[in-house]
Amino acid sequence: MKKLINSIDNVENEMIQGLVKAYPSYLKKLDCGNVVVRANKKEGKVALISGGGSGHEPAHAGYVGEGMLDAAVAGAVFTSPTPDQILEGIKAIATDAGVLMVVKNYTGDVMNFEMAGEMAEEEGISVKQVIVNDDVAVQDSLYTVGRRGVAGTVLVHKIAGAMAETGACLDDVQAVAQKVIDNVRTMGAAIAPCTVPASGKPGFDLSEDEMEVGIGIHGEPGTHREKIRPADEVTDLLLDKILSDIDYTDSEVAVMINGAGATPLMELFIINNHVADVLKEKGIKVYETFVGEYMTSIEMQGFSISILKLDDQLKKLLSAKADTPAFKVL
Amino acid sequence: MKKLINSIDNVENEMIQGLVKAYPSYLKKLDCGNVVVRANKKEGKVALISGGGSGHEPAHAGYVGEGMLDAAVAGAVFTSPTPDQILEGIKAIATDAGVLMVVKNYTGDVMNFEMAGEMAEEEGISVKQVIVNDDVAVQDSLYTVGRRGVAGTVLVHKIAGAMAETGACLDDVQAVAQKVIDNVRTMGAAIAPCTVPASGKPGFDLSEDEMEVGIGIHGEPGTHREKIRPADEVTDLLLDKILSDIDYTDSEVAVMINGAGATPLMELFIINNHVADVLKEKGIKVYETFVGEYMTSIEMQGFSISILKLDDQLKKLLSAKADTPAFKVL
Amino acid sequence: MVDNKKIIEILHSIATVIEENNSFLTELDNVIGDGDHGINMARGFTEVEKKMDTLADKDIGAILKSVGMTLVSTVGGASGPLYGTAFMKAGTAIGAKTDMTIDDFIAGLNAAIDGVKMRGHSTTEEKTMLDAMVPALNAMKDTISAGQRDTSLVLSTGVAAAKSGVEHTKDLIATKGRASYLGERSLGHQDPGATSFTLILETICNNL
Amino acid sequence: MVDNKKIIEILHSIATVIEENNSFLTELDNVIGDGDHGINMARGFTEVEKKMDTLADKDIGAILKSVGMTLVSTVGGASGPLYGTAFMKAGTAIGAKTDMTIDDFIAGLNAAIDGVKMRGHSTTEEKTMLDAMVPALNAMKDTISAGQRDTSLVLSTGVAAAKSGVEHTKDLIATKGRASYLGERSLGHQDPGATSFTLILETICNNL
Ligand SMILES: Nc1ncnc2c1ncn2[C@@H]1O[C@H](COP(=O)(O)OP(=O)(O)O)[C@@H](O)[C@H]1O
Ligand SMILES: Nc1ncnc2c1ncn2[C@@H]1O[C@H](COP(=O)(O)OP(=O)(O)O)[C@@H](O)[C@H]1O
Ligand SMILES: [Mg+2]
Ligand SMILES: [Mg+2]
Ligand SMILES: [Mg+2]
Ligand SMILES: [Mg+2]
Repeated sequence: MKKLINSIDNVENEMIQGLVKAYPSYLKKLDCGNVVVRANKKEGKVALISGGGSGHEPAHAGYVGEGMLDAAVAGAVFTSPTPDQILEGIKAIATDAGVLMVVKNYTGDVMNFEMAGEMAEEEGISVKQVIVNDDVAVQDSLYTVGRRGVAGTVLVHKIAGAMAETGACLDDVQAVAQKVIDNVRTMGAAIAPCTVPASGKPGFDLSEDEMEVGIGIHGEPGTHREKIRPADEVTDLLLDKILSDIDYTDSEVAVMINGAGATPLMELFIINNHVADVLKEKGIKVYETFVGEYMTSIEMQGFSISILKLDDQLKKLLSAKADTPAFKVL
Repeated sequence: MKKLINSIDNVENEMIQGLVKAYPSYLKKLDCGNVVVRANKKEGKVALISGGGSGHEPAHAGYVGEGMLDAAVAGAVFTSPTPDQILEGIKAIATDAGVLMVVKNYTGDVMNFEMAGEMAEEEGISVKQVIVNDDVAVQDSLYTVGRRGVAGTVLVHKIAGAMAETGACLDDVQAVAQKVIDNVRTMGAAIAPCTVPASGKPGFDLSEDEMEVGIGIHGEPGTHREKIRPADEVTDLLLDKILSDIDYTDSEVAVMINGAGATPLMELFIINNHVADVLKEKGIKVYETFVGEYMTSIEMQGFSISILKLDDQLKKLLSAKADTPAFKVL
Repeated sequence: MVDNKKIIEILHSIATVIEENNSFLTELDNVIGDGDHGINMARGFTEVEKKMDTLADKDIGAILKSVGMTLVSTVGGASGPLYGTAFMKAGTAIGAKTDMTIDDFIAGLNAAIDGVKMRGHSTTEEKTMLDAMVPALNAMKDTISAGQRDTSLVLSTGVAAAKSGVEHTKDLIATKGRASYLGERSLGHQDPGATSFTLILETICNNL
Repeated sequence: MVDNKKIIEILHSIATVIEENNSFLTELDNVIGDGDHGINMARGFTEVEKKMDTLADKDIGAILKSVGMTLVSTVGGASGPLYGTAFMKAGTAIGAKTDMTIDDFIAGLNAAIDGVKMRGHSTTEEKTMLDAMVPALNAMKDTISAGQRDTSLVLSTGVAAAKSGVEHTKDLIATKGRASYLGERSLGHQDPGATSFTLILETICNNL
């Protein structure tokens, strides 16, 4: 394991401190652990909290700020934060308008946020949640835990955050967050694994000519493994699955080409070149594109494509002002 | 070589097209090659052009937009663009106020931009240039080509771009660009190399426990090679060199922690955690910090630290509005 | 069966065993999960170790509840709330006793299982820790019904059943937890959580 | 010495040799530069090849100027403007002839060297292509001064001198180009540009 870190035990802590020190006008860290809140609490609006394991930077703490989140809770690398941490975050940001928890659909995250939500409700804070499950690589069925929450989560933050900023009530913010979830689908692929510092070993092995299709953001296996192919063909593989999951015909969409951490922007742009062509050919109109690192997997080499189907409300909220360290809309 | 690309010959071309397709409201590509200009030409101000070899994304095309560049010219990977390409860019953006070329100090870049400038002057366009040379890893002396231009170039774009946007004349824009150059110093280190697609082989070799200190953004060797150390110690190595090159005592600074392409944000934040502490201890006040990928080296694993000494003018221009795909200030 | 002093001793042993099996459990989780189960459990039990001195004089219920709370607030992931809830529910079931019988133990495990099912919305045959816990509980109940009340012997039938439960998880397609994303690709691999539970039960058995 | 048909033939051979030495030159540049010299030169001469048909009837000066312009607009990097300027200046010096003598060749190389020095703000002993070009020119002039005018023979003394020039670059600390960033670490390695010039001169010599 070759990493620019100090000690394995302090990775999460030093990272969060380094982030807050970089953006003190945006962010503040609570004393109780790796909980990041806005430097200036905004009253009179629904407060948004999200979080999950560390290792997905800039998610989620990079999205704390005007027009997006009010708090982000960072667990150990790839491990959901604990209920007491989440509860501290909720208490720090709670307003009379209530708190919305944006949770990625992993058993651990769901259970820990659920416990925190129960504890907050006991303290008289009204808390609602949405569960993001945009990863079409895994099957959604009544008999499984359903799809994973991946990069689409960032679009939920953006749009629900913008809605909250308008002063909308908790039910309405929850509803629009759920609308994003219902309309966004994502799939990824990886050509090289990442290494959780505490484990010291790559999360999976791929030989020099292999890729994992449908990879999860923690390196979880996807739909299958096959020989690596030209970027356009890999892109087609993912797009096919995404576009056949919801009917995008004639719709306007937002596109996110997300880098897994070690994939150069050069490759992400090459991928977008093909995504843009395919969507155009299919008559799907791209309203907005985001290319970059939004929901990473430490230093995994790979990418994901997210496509969000938009209506007028979502378009307006997507284009609303956002001012956070990692996501800005002027 | 494991990369998400299609054909080696089309890397630069597909990348630039993918970029322009992602941000059509910001960018337009000229027909004559990989030259990117603002979607809407801005008249009545000094026009800024920069460029260089590809492989440094989002530099430079990602910085084309309001408050920064008017054009960016992309050569082959790690190879300066040619004079005719640069000339097309100059002609596309030239206004009566003239054109400033922001050139990184590499023999190739300097000569190609120089030739383009001469050609543009012959066509009656007034052109000036600045040469960015912020890399303290290499010696600056009368008998060498001097220091390399690296991540500090982005701060030159930002500040000179903001100055141009105020309507300042060519001499004044050139002067403030030069002021940034005189006051910014950078140094980097790498723990793993990158591979130029056309070469197919890593640009250098490092054993599992080695790092290259003072690495160039094309993988050029730095000051020396040694055993990898904890992040804080690597950071100290670089900071020592930077801080002893200009007198930063009691000054306010901007800090840029730049990822080389494959270094996870997690590690960049850990590095900033220490940079912030050291500067604080030395009484140097951080006015603004930028952590992310600004001037990459394809998928190199490493980072650089840039420190720009500010005065009131530079502070104001640094904080001025910028709206480009890769750099936004609200 | 055991008093509160012994409980503390057993918890120390569990912490040691978890630490020793950190890589093993992580390795198992690498295959069908995200490669952190050992790390998570070790992080939790290291914290439990640190709190142990302050618990020495407490009753068994209080000790177990405190262990549960520590696990909830330090483990994270799926196993944190699950093991945390399990220990807390067991503590509540056993109550303010300083000495417990094999029946108390059975009642505690029963409550722990209910807690895991409730928190995890899960049941057996889903390739989770329940596939070791439930067979272990049933085997011990059967042993007791058959008239055996020697704690070591009862426990050892539980351990044996947990171990076959772990083996059985190899034949199951996961439908809960992270391994469920794998679908059929989860076949052939044993569940990390079922494995860690079995290690814990075995440690209890060995320390009686 | 050679007519414009022969020049075209020689340029084809140069293009082939450059392509054959693409990896070799790139490898040399990897050590003390950025690992693209062979790639750059090959990209340029591939374009030159493409334009060759349209040049067949032109005079030697026009052919060389066109090659120079093609190199300037396709090679990029440091070698693009330098080799481009070199060919353009040589073309200007030789002028609108369809046949050239050894004196024309010497005049052309002389102008090329001046062009490189002007464009590169460089001179000999800086570990660049000039450290092969200048010794080659001097050796050929000496041979001619000594009364030899057989073109093959004159050229071969130039090639020999260029080759020792390349060897000599190993003893030089680079002060121009990318290798200069290395300071003393550039010692012991031969300069890619000096090497590519020598390959070109050798190809001309072999094709006479
Ligand atoms: N819904 C559930 N019910 C019961 N046990 C579960 C459930 N989900 C996961 N588990 C158990 O948790 C274990 C994984 O724990 P761990 O790796 O620590 O957490 P995570 O999956 O969040 O990384 C699985 O091996 C399984 O035994
Ligand atoms: N100022 C200069 N004068 C003469 N030759 C130079 C100069 N700078 C560089 N060169 C030559 O250019 C060669 C490098 O060319 P190349 O690798 O194609 O360009 P780059 O250095 O831009 O990548 C060097 O080996 C050297 O011979
Ligand atoms: Mg986990
Ligand atoms: Mg080059
Ligand atoms: Mg796990
Ligand atoms: Mg080179």
